[in-house]
Order: sequence, then C-alpha cells, then structure tokens
Amino acid sequence: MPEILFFIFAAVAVGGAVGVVVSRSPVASLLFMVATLASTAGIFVLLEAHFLAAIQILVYAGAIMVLFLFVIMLLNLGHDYQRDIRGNVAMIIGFAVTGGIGGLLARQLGGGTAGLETNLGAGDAIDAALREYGAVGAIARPLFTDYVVAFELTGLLLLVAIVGAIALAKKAS
Amino acid sequence: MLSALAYESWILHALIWLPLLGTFHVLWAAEDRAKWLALRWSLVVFVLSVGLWWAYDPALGGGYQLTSSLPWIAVWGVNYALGLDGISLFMVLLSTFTTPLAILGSFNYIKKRQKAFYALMLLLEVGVVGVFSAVDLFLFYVFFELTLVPMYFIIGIWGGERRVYAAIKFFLYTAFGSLLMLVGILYIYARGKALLGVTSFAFVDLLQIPLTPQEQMWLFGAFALAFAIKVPIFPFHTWLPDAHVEAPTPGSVVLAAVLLKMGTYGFVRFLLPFFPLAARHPNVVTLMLTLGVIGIIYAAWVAAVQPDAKKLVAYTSVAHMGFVVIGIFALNVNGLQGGLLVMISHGISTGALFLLIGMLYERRHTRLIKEFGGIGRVAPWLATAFVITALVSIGLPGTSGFVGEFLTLLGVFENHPGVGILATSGVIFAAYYMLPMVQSVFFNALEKPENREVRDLSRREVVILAPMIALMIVIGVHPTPLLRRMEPSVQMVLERVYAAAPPSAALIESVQEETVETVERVE
Amino acid sequence: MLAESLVLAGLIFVIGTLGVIVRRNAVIMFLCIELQLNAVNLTFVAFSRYVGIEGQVFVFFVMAVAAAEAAVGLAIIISIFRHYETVNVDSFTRLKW
Amino acid sequence: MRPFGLLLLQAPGLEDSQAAWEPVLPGLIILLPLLGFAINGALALAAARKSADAVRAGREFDFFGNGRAVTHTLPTWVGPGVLLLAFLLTVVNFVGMLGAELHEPVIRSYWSWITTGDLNIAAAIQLDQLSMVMMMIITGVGFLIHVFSVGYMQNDPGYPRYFAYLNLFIFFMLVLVMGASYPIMFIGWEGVGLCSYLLIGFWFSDEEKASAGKKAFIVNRIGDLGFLLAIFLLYLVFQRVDYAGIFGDAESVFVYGGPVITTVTLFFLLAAVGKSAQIPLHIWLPDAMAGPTPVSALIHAATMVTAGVYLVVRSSVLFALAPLSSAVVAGIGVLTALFAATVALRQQDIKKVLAYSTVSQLGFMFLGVGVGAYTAGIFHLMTHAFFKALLFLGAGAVIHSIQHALHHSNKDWDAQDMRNMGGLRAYMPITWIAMWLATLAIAGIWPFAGFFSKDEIIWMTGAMAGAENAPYAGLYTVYWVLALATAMLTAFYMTRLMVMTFHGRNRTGATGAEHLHEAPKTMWIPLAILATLSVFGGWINVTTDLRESVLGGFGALPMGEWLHHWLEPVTEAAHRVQEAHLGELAHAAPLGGGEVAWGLISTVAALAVVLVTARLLGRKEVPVAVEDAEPTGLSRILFNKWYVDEFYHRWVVDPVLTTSRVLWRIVDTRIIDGAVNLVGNAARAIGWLGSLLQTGQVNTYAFFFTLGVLVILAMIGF
Repeated sequence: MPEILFFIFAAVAVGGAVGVVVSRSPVASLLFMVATLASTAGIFVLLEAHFLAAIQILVYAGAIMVLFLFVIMLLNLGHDYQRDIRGNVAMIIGFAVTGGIGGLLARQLGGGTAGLETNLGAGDAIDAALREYGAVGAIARPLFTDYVVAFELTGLLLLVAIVGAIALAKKAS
Repeated sequence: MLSALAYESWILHALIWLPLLGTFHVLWAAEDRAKWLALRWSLVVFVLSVGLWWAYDPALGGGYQLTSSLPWIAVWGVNYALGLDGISLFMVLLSTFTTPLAILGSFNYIKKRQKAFYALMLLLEVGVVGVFSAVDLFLFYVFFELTLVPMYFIIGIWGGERRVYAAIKFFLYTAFGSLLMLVGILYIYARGKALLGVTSFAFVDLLQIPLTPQEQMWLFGAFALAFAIKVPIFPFHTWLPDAHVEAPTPGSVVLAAVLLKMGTYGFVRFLLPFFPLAARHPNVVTLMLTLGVIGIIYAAWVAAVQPDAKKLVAYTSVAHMGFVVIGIFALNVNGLQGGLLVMISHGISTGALFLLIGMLYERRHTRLIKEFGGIGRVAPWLATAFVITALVSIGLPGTSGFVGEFLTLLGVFENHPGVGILATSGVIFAAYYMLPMVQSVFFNALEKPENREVRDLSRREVVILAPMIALMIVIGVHPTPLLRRMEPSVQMVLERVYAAAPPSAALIESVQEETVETVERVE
Repeated sequence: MLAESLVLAGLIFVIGTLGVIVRRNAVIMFLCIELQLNAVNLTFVAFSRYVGIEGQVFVFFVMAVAAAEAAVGLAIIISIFRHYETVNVDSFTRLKW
Repeated sequence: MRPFGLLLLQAPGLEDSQAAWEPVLPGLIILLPLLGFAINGALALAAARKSADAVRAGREFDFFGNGRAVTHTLPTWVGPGVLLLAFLLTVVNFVGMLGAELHEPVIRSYWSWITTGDLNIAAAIQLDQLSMVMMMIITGVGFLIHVFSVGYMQNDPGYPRYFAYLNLFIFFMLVLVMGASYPIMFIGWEGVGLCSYLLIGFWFSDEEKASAGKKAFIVNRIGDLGFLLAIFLLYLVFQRVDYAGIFGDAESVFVYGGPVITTVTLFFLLAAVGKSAQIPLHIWLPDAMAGPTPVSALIHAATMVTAGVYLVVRSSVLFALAPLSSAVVAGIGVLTALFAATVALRQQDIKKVLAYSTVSQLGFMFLGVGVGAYTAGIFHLMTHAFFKALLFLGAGAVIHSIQHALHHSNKDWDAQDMRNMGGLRAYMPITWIAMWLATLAIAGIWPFAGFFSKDEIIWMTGAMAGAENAPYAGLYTVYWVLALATAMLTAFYMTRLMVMTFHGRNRTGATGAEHLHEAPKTMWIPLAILATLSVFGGWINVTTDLRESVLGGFGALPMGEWLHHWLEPVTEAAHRVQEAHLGELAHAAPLGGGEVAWGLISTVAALAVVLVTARLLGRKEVPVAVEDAEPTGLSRILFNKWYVDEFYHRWVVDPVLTTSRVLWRIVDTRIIDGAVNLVGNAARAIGWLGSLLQTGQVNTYAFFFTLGVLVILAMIGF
C-alpha cells in the first residue's frame, strides 16, 4: 500500500515540477508548484515525518506560495504573459548540463542503497521518539536542545529578511 | 647607559611598533593635529634609533647583533626575528632619519585627508624599518610587501594629475617582481626542508642549504628581478620617473631615500650570500656591471634633457643606483662599501633635492625648468641649499657623494678596469645634467614676474634642510666611522661569496641521509 | 523506500535546475529554485530514516531559509519591476563589472 | 681616530714622518681661509636675504646708503685678514724650512679620511719645498688680490659673497697643494673648480656669465675623470695612494716607459690639461673671464690654472719614467702656447687677450715640465703668477676706470674693448708703469722676471733635443723652434695691448675722459708690489752660466739657481731617472750656440718686436669698437679663435644633446616604457576577454554555476 501511494505522489510531484518549468503562465506554474509541494508532503508522511509534512503544507504551500501569488498578482503578471523560455541553443546547453548532473546522480545511485539501509538503521530510534514525544515533540526536542542556537539564529534571519523585504519593497520616498 | 636601559633588547621592536602605534594615534586624533602628532611620533622613533649607532659594536664581528626572535607561525617555522648588522644598521638609521623630515616637509603640501596621509607615512616607516631589521625571510617578505601599500595610496591619493596611472604602475610593477621572489623563497624553504630537515625561514638556517649551481642561478634570477625592479636597474626603471613625478613631495622623498634602497639592500643581503655561485659567475657579473654602467650613462643623458625638474632628479636616481649596483658586483671590499655609502648619500641628497623641488613647487605650482630663472635673487637661501645638494649629488669631493662614488669606482676599477673607466665617465655626465638645471632655475635673469614673488626658505624649511646638509658634509669629511661599522659585515658577505663551493652530489646525498637518520631517530 | 525517494529527489532537482537555466521570468526562476530546495528536503527526510532525526531538523532550517529567501527575493523583484516594468531577467544586465 | 680639534695642534703619531723640523701650526694655514669663508658666508647669507626681500618688493636693497651695512664692512677685514694671517704663518714656516735642510717631506695626519679594506687615506698634509713655494704664491699673491678686491668690489651688492667664495677658493687651493696624497689633492682639485664655477658665475643673473661658469665646471670634470682614473690605477699598482708610498717605490715598481706608467701619466695629463686649459680643453678659460677681474687674476692666472703644472711636478718621478707622456705633455704645451698666442694677436677684449696669453704661458710651463725641467716649470709658474696677476689687476683697474667714464658719458659701449680705450697713461700713470713692467716681463726681456723663467724653459727644450739618448729628438727640436716663435708673438700681442690701452688718443670721448681716474690706494698698492716682484722675482733662479755672463752682471746677481736647489729634494728622483735614461743633456741649442748667446738673442729679438710694434701701432688710428669693420681673412679666423668652440658645439655638444633627446623620447618612452605598458595592456586585454563571459544575465550565471557543480560532481564521481 505505501509503495503504491509513494508512486502516485511521485508521479504527481514530477508532473508538477515539469509543469512549473514549462507553463507559460506564472499562475499555472505556481499551481503546479503547489501540487508538487503537496505530493512531497505526502511522501514525507510515508517517510514518517509527520510534522514536516504538516508545515510543508502550512508554511510552504500555504504561506510562501501565497506570497508568490500575491507578487504575481501585484505585478499584474497573471495575463498578458509572453513566451519566456529560451531558444534552442540555451535549451540544448541546459539539457546537456542538467542531463549530465542527472546522469552523475544516477550513476551514484546505481551502486544501490542496500548497505545504507542495513547499516544505519536509525528508524527504530525515530519511531521510539515518535511514540514517546509525538510527531511534534520528536523534532522539537533536538531543535530546542542541541540546535537551539541555530534555531534562534534562524529566527534572527527571518527578522532580518522581513526588515530587508520591507526596506526593498517600500516605495522610495 | 644604553645597556642599563636594556636598550639592545627592545629597540628594534620599538622601532617597528612605535610607528604603528603612532599610525593608530594619528587616525584617532583630530584632523588638524595629525601632522604634529605624526611628526612627534616619528621624531621619537628617530631619537630612539640614534642609540643604535653605539649599540651596534663592529668589534664583535660582522654577524647580526641585537637579535631577538619570537615564534610567529610555528608550523611553518616562521619567526618574528629581528637583528642588525653593519649593512642594515645604516639603512634603519636612514629610514628613521628621513621619515620625520619628509613629514615635516609635507606640512604645506598635503591639504586634503591629512589624517590618512600622516597615518600612511608612519605605516610606511613600519614597513621599511621592518624590511631592514628582519632576519627571517618570511618576515622580510611581509614587510617588503607592506611598504607597497602605503606608498600606493600616497601616490594614488595625494599625487599629481596622472597619479592613478603612476600608482598602479608602481604597485603592479614592483609586486610582479616580488611575486617571483616569493616563488624563490618557497623553493629555498622547500629545499631546506628536504635536504636539512629544517623548517625555518631564518637567514642563518637558509644559508646552510647546499644549493646546486643551477638552482642558485634560477633563484638568483628570481630574486634579482624583484630587486632589480625595486632598485631600479636600467631596463626596469620606467616606473620610477612616473612615480616620482606624480608622487607628493614626502612620497618622493621616502621613495628615493629608502624604498629604492630596499632593492640594493636585497642585493647585498640575499643575492650575494644566498647564491654566491651565481653571484660570482662571470656571466652574471658581466651582466650586472653592464646594466649598471648603462644605467649610469643612459640615465644621466636622459636626465639632461628633461623639462621637468622632478623627473630629472628621478632619472639621476637611476644613475646613482647604477653606481650602487656596479659597486656591489665589483665583489670587493671597496666596491661594496662604496655602494653602501652611495646608498646612504643618495638617500640624503636626493631626498633633499626632492624636498627642495617640492618647495619650489609650493611656491610656483610648476616644476618645468623653463618656467623658472633667477630664483637665486629672490630666494638666496633656497638657492644655496639647492646648489650644495646638487653638488653633493654630482659627487663633489669633501661631501658624502664623493666618498661613495670614489670607493665604488675604485672597487670596480680594481676588478674590471674597462668597466671602471666607463663608469667613471659618469662623473662628467653628472655635471652635464645637474648644472644646466641649476643654472636655468636659480641663475640667469629674473624675468618672469611670478618668479619675483617666490619666497625664501621659511624657518620650518631651514629646519628640514639644515640637518640633511650638515650630514652630507660630515659624512663627506669623515666617513670612517660609517665604514668601520660596515666593514666586518661586508667582509663576511664577501668571504661567503668567495668561499662557497658547489656542493658535490655526494655531499647532498650525505646531508640527505643524515637528515633521514635524524628524522627516523626522532620518530 | 530510500532509493525511490532519492531518484525522485534527483529528478525534481534536475528539472528545477533546467528551469533556472532556461526560463527568463524571474518569478518562475524563483519557483524553480524552490523546487530544487524541495528536492533536497526530500533527500534529507529520506536519509533521516537511517541516519537520525537531525535530517528532519535540517529540513526545518531549510524551510526557514527558503521563507526568508522568498521574502527578500520577491521584494527585490518588486523593486526591480518598479524600475523596468518587467520581470524578464534579460532586461537586467547592469550587474556586470 | 684623532679628534677634529687637534687640527690646530702639531699632531704626532699616525704615520707622521719623523723629521728634524717641526712646522708651526700647518693646519691653521688651511683652516684660516675656511674660517674666513664661514664668517663671510654667514654675512653673505644674511645680506642676500635682505636684498631678496627688497627684490620681491620691486627695488634694489641699498647696502651703501646711510652708512655701509655691517655685512659689507666686515668682509673688508675678514677676507684679506685671514689671508694675511695665513701668509704670515706660511712665511714663518718657510723661514723655518729654509734653515732645516729638509730632505724628506714633513707629513701631518689628522684623521683617517677613508679607511676600508687595505685602502687607507689619511686626512694628511705634506709640507715640502714644492708645497711651500706654492703656498707662498697662493697666500702671498692671494692676499694682494684680496686687498685689490676690496677696492674693486667695493660697491657690489654681493661683496660678502664674493669674499666668501674667494676665501673658500684659497682654502681648496691650499688643500690641493698641501695634501699628502692624490685623493686629498683631488679634494682641492675639484674644490677650486667649484669656486671657479661660483666666481665665474658670480653675477649669475647674466645668462652668459652663468653659462661660462657651467662650461668651466663641465670641461674641468672631463679632466677630473683622468685624475680619478690615474688614482685608481696607482692604487691598483701600489695598494696605496699617498705620495710618500708611491714615489718611494715608483722607480722599482715601474718599468721605464712601460705601458702602465704611461697610462697613469696620460690620465694625469688629461687632468692637468683640463685644469690648466691646454688644448683640447682650453675652451673654458677665455669664457671664464666673465668673472670679476680680480678672480681672473687669482684663479685664472696665478693659482688654479697652474694646478696642472703643480700636478706634473708633484708627480715628476712618474712623468720622468714615462718619456712618451712627457713628450706629449711638452707637445701639448708648445702647441697650446703657439695656438693661444695666435688667437691673442687679434682679440679686442683686454681680458680675452690676457686670457689667451695665460693659456699660452701655461703652455710654456707644460713645455717646461714636459722636457723634464720641473724647476723651470715651477719657476715660470711663479714669475707668471706675479706678472700675470699684475696684468689682470691692471686690466681690472683700467676696466673699472673706463666703466666709470662710459657710465658718465651715457655710452653703452663695451668697457673691456681696447678699441674704446686709448691714451690712458695720462690718467692712470701708476697702472701704466706697472703694466709696462709686467709686459716687459712676460715678453721675456732682460732683466725682468719672465726673461729668466721663459728662457730657461726654451733652453731646456733645446738641451733635451740634443740629449745623449733623447727620445724623439727631432720632435723636441720642433718644440724648440715653436717655443721661440711663440715668445716673439707674446712680445707682439702684449705690446699691442699696451699701446691700444694706454697710448694714442683717448677714445672715450670728452665727457668720459673727465671721469677717468687713477685706481684707489687699495688697488694700486698691490699693483706696485706685484710690479716689484715682476722685476726682481726672476733673480732667484738664474742658471750658473747666465749668472757668470753679462746677463747676470758677471756673478753680481745674489742667488743663482736658488729655486733649483730648493726644489732638489722633490725633483731629485725624477732627475735621477732622467740622467739614467737620457744621459747628459746638450750644452748647445739645436742650431748651436750656448745658453748665454741664445739668452742675448731672445731678449734682443723680443725687445725689437716690442719697439717695432709700439712704433707701428702707435701711429695707427684705432676706430672705436662700434665703428670698426668686421675682421676678414686670417684675422677673422684668429678673432673667432680658430672656431674651436663652434667645432665642439657642432661635433660634441649637439650630438650629445640630440642623442639624449633620442634616448629619452624614443628609447625610454617608446621602447622601454612601451614594452612595460604593452605587458600591462596585454593583461588588461586578457581580462577584457574574460569579462565577456560576464553578461549580466542571471541565467548565464546559473548555467556556469551549474556547470561548476557538474565538474565538481564529476571529479568526485570518477
């Protein structure tokens, strides 16, 4: 059952991704993007990362994508778009490079992951944590203990980003 | 008294760190106090440095004295190691002597960004004193490059119309040379590690490395190019006139008096003792002597037709440094001592000439020789000072200029009479370039109304020039105390040049084996 | 499920990369970057099953950074748009020497 | 090292020779003029400052109104004063040396000047018979000229500066003759050149005068090159450069006529030629007349220009060992003497005539020392110092007076042109008489000083030509003939000068003539003293043959061959060498006849020339300079000094300047700096090519970024 679900989510995710790249309309791209994010969230659930799946939907698909949408609408890009995919040469080069990367990744994966799965079985520990602290607690515990400094810095980063965004987007007086 | 203060132990550090402290002090202080602060700091440094004259004892031989060493980058064997010998002693004194005078000479000249300017002047002093007192090759290189930065800004910010071009040319040209030297330094270091197992940049350690003649030749080339550009030797000299013409007066003074000496100092300090086989190779000697002689005559001729007084003096520097080069590559006591004396004398006299031309420029806002005429009538003291300095520059006996040139030429003549004769003809051409300029500027009729307004020396300017002129004459009349202090070190250099034998393959092998053994034992 | 996840992540990443290279619309380039980030998130999560919870913690941080980046990036796009009246990156060629 | 303060004391030790005789404060003789220089120099600086302030305010400072400024009174006492003291001190030492029967020079070292390796040059002075003679001339004649200058320069604003330079000159001149080694001599050698430069260009606002000073200095430097090279070569041979060391070993070290000694002496000759204005470096001396006239008297007649002769005599051993060099010395000397005499025939400027006459007489001295008659050279140097100083000072007095007259008659005529003079004997009788005495002396008429000295040189030339093993005997015969001819020319041009100046009609015009006057006392007293010396100065070295003949009053002259004996310790080594290699000198001139006969012939001939010239020229009406026609033919060539200056300008000065310009404009700027800039521009071009990759398009950057990732991945992967 999870396998089937995984392949469905994966198909939607890849399809969404392709849609993002090929859609002419930014709004369409955005909606494809939401589809990809949502299906990735589904895969997160399958991988027992419930909390992340939740904030993927809430924050990513919910907040950030809406932010994009606002911008698109604000800039009036919803219609009257033009074809902005590059020409053949750029296409060929782009495909060559990305294909190269893909090939290399495939080559790496070609060695299989069996070794990893057997040797590094942290799944039990995660399951135990999930049982003990719940989906949120399992991730919150390391976040507020070992990684608290990074966490706080992330907060600071977001603050700076907000200030910067306002400063940039504000109309020059 | 000096020993009671443990003078020997701290003086060299003080000479490096005090100007640095001064740099920050000047930056911290108010804009209008900057010049006085800088002057005070540099004077303190100078007064402290005077004690070196007595602290350095030539009776102890020609090696380094007042040495002290602290580990700096221990992994690479880099030490913050300072010391003085008879050669560097006078270079340090020359630097500390020139800097306050150059600072005092810029009081009227530098109007904008005074704080930055005086801070850079002090920083420059840090660099040059460091170059002359470092006894660690790495440290030397750091200071050698450090001097570029302040000078680059001094020319680039406070210079004349084409200052940016001149500054970049100066920086790139000299940096290019020193990068090649860096390659050489690293090679020596690597060889030291491989052959002797020592990780050290200390001069004394590096001198032990048995380098093959081929290696010496290549390394000599790398080092020589760096120093030849700095000196500058004949075909590498074109940055100098540009830099001098564009540089503000104090920049020119320090450039001529001290920075050029870093090149010839490098010749004596590194080329001869580190690569003796290359340095005494007949082809190398011939090449250096030829370039030196060409420099002497060529620069004199080119100087003679310069319309710009400052450019003229810049070219005379090339000619004087040609004397130094041939003196060094005469490879005998007279030549080397003479070369060192020319360095000292040129530092003082050319420094003074640049100051004097700066004073003229402040008054007339031009340096074109034809714009002047009859200045001697309205500025007799200025004219007197200029004529005396010019005469020192052309080597009138009884002044410092003569003693150096005499010994140099004597030394060259001893080993290479033909070269000696050609080089001696330089004394004619010295008169040929200098006197017409003196005449057109200070003599002749006072025709132009602007020239009538030229003021004579102010009290500040008298204070600048008087010690320089006094020193030029004192050294000329009684140079023996200087020569006595230099001689043991010069002898040491020469002994090394002549005693060195090419290391046999067996020697290198045995050294290597020993090294391997010691390393194994240690492990 | 690790291998499948990794293949998926690689696929999405490559598609995102292609998007960044071939599209001229700044907003869509941004979206493609988000796509790449998402692919990376997927690998983190996939590995976390075998390495430890830190993988998920990292994803959390990536999301925060993505949010910040989106905010600033979009602000920049707005700011540029005001000047050029377009979001076509070919028009923004002032960013050299 | 010995402290400086001891310069005043008689310093023992430090390589001093242990002589029987202790000189009295020899260092002080040198120091006194230096002291005078310091005082006068300070006064000059102070005065110049005042005058500069005035110039800036648009006027001239009046140093003489309402009481002379102190800067202009003090030098009157300091300038000549230090010289008088130095002279007295020299006399004391001279008297001391007279009684000492000295065979070795007395050396006093003060401190080590240059010490390095095996080179050790002490700041040492040497007192011997030769330096003593020179010191007597320098301080004695120098003092007289200082006194004369007090009158002559009285109203010059640069009065203190003038005396400062003059004192400095005496200082360097004393260093030159008293130094105990060649480098010390070289200090004085260049020092006097410097003072000459400063004094020729004394009125530096005049471009012509300033240029003349510069020319003198540069031409002198060519000679200095030879001096330096000679020192170097001597050092190479002996490893030392002091006289005592070199002369002591010279005979054993050098091969007679060998290449090394010939080279050394030829280098020295170059130096002497430069300093003593001999062909081909004579060109600076006539121009040097731009300086104040007393300067011409002191520097360019009596002392500095004779330094070359001093150098040869000082190095007499070396020259004696090099017969070729000696022959060249004599050849240059006699050619210069003849050449300059011909030029002097047609000069109109009174100082130019004297200048060429000086060059000519210096040529005689060179001829003398060239034929090995070192004493005769010094002898002529001394008598020449007397009468030529007198002639210059007399000319100075004349110019002074004419200037005055022209000034009052508002004529801008040349005050030095003899065509504007004439008939001055009525106005300036003392000067007239004194100058006639000097003229007779220089013309070589018995019993004036010049007769004995010049005749000895000519006689010795003849004797050399007939010596047993004379090298180049034929050459010396030619020299002898030329010297005789030159002596006759001398008589002619000097008489011409006297006639044009003092005889005939006065040509300054009536208003001007009223203002002609005899020189003041400070000026004519030195003239009178020098006139006395010009008459009797020659009697100290009358050769035995002459002394016993009618020319010596049959032995009535008091001191025959005194100078010869006096200088014997200095020249004996040279004479020894000569005797060994040349053998006995001839006792008859090349045409036969003894010394007495030729003495009689030459004096009668010279007298005849003087009388005939005076008679012929006395009748001729001379037009004033502005109305005179341009000279033509040979006299035009002579007037233009054989176009030597023009020749040098065309073939030396201009090519050097052109080459310099080419070197600068083409070689330096285009080629060398061009190459440097080419490298710089090449780097810049490569950078520009690289910058093409930077399109400003984000996609491209992303592409390259990705490409980079790909490469890194590939590197990890494979």
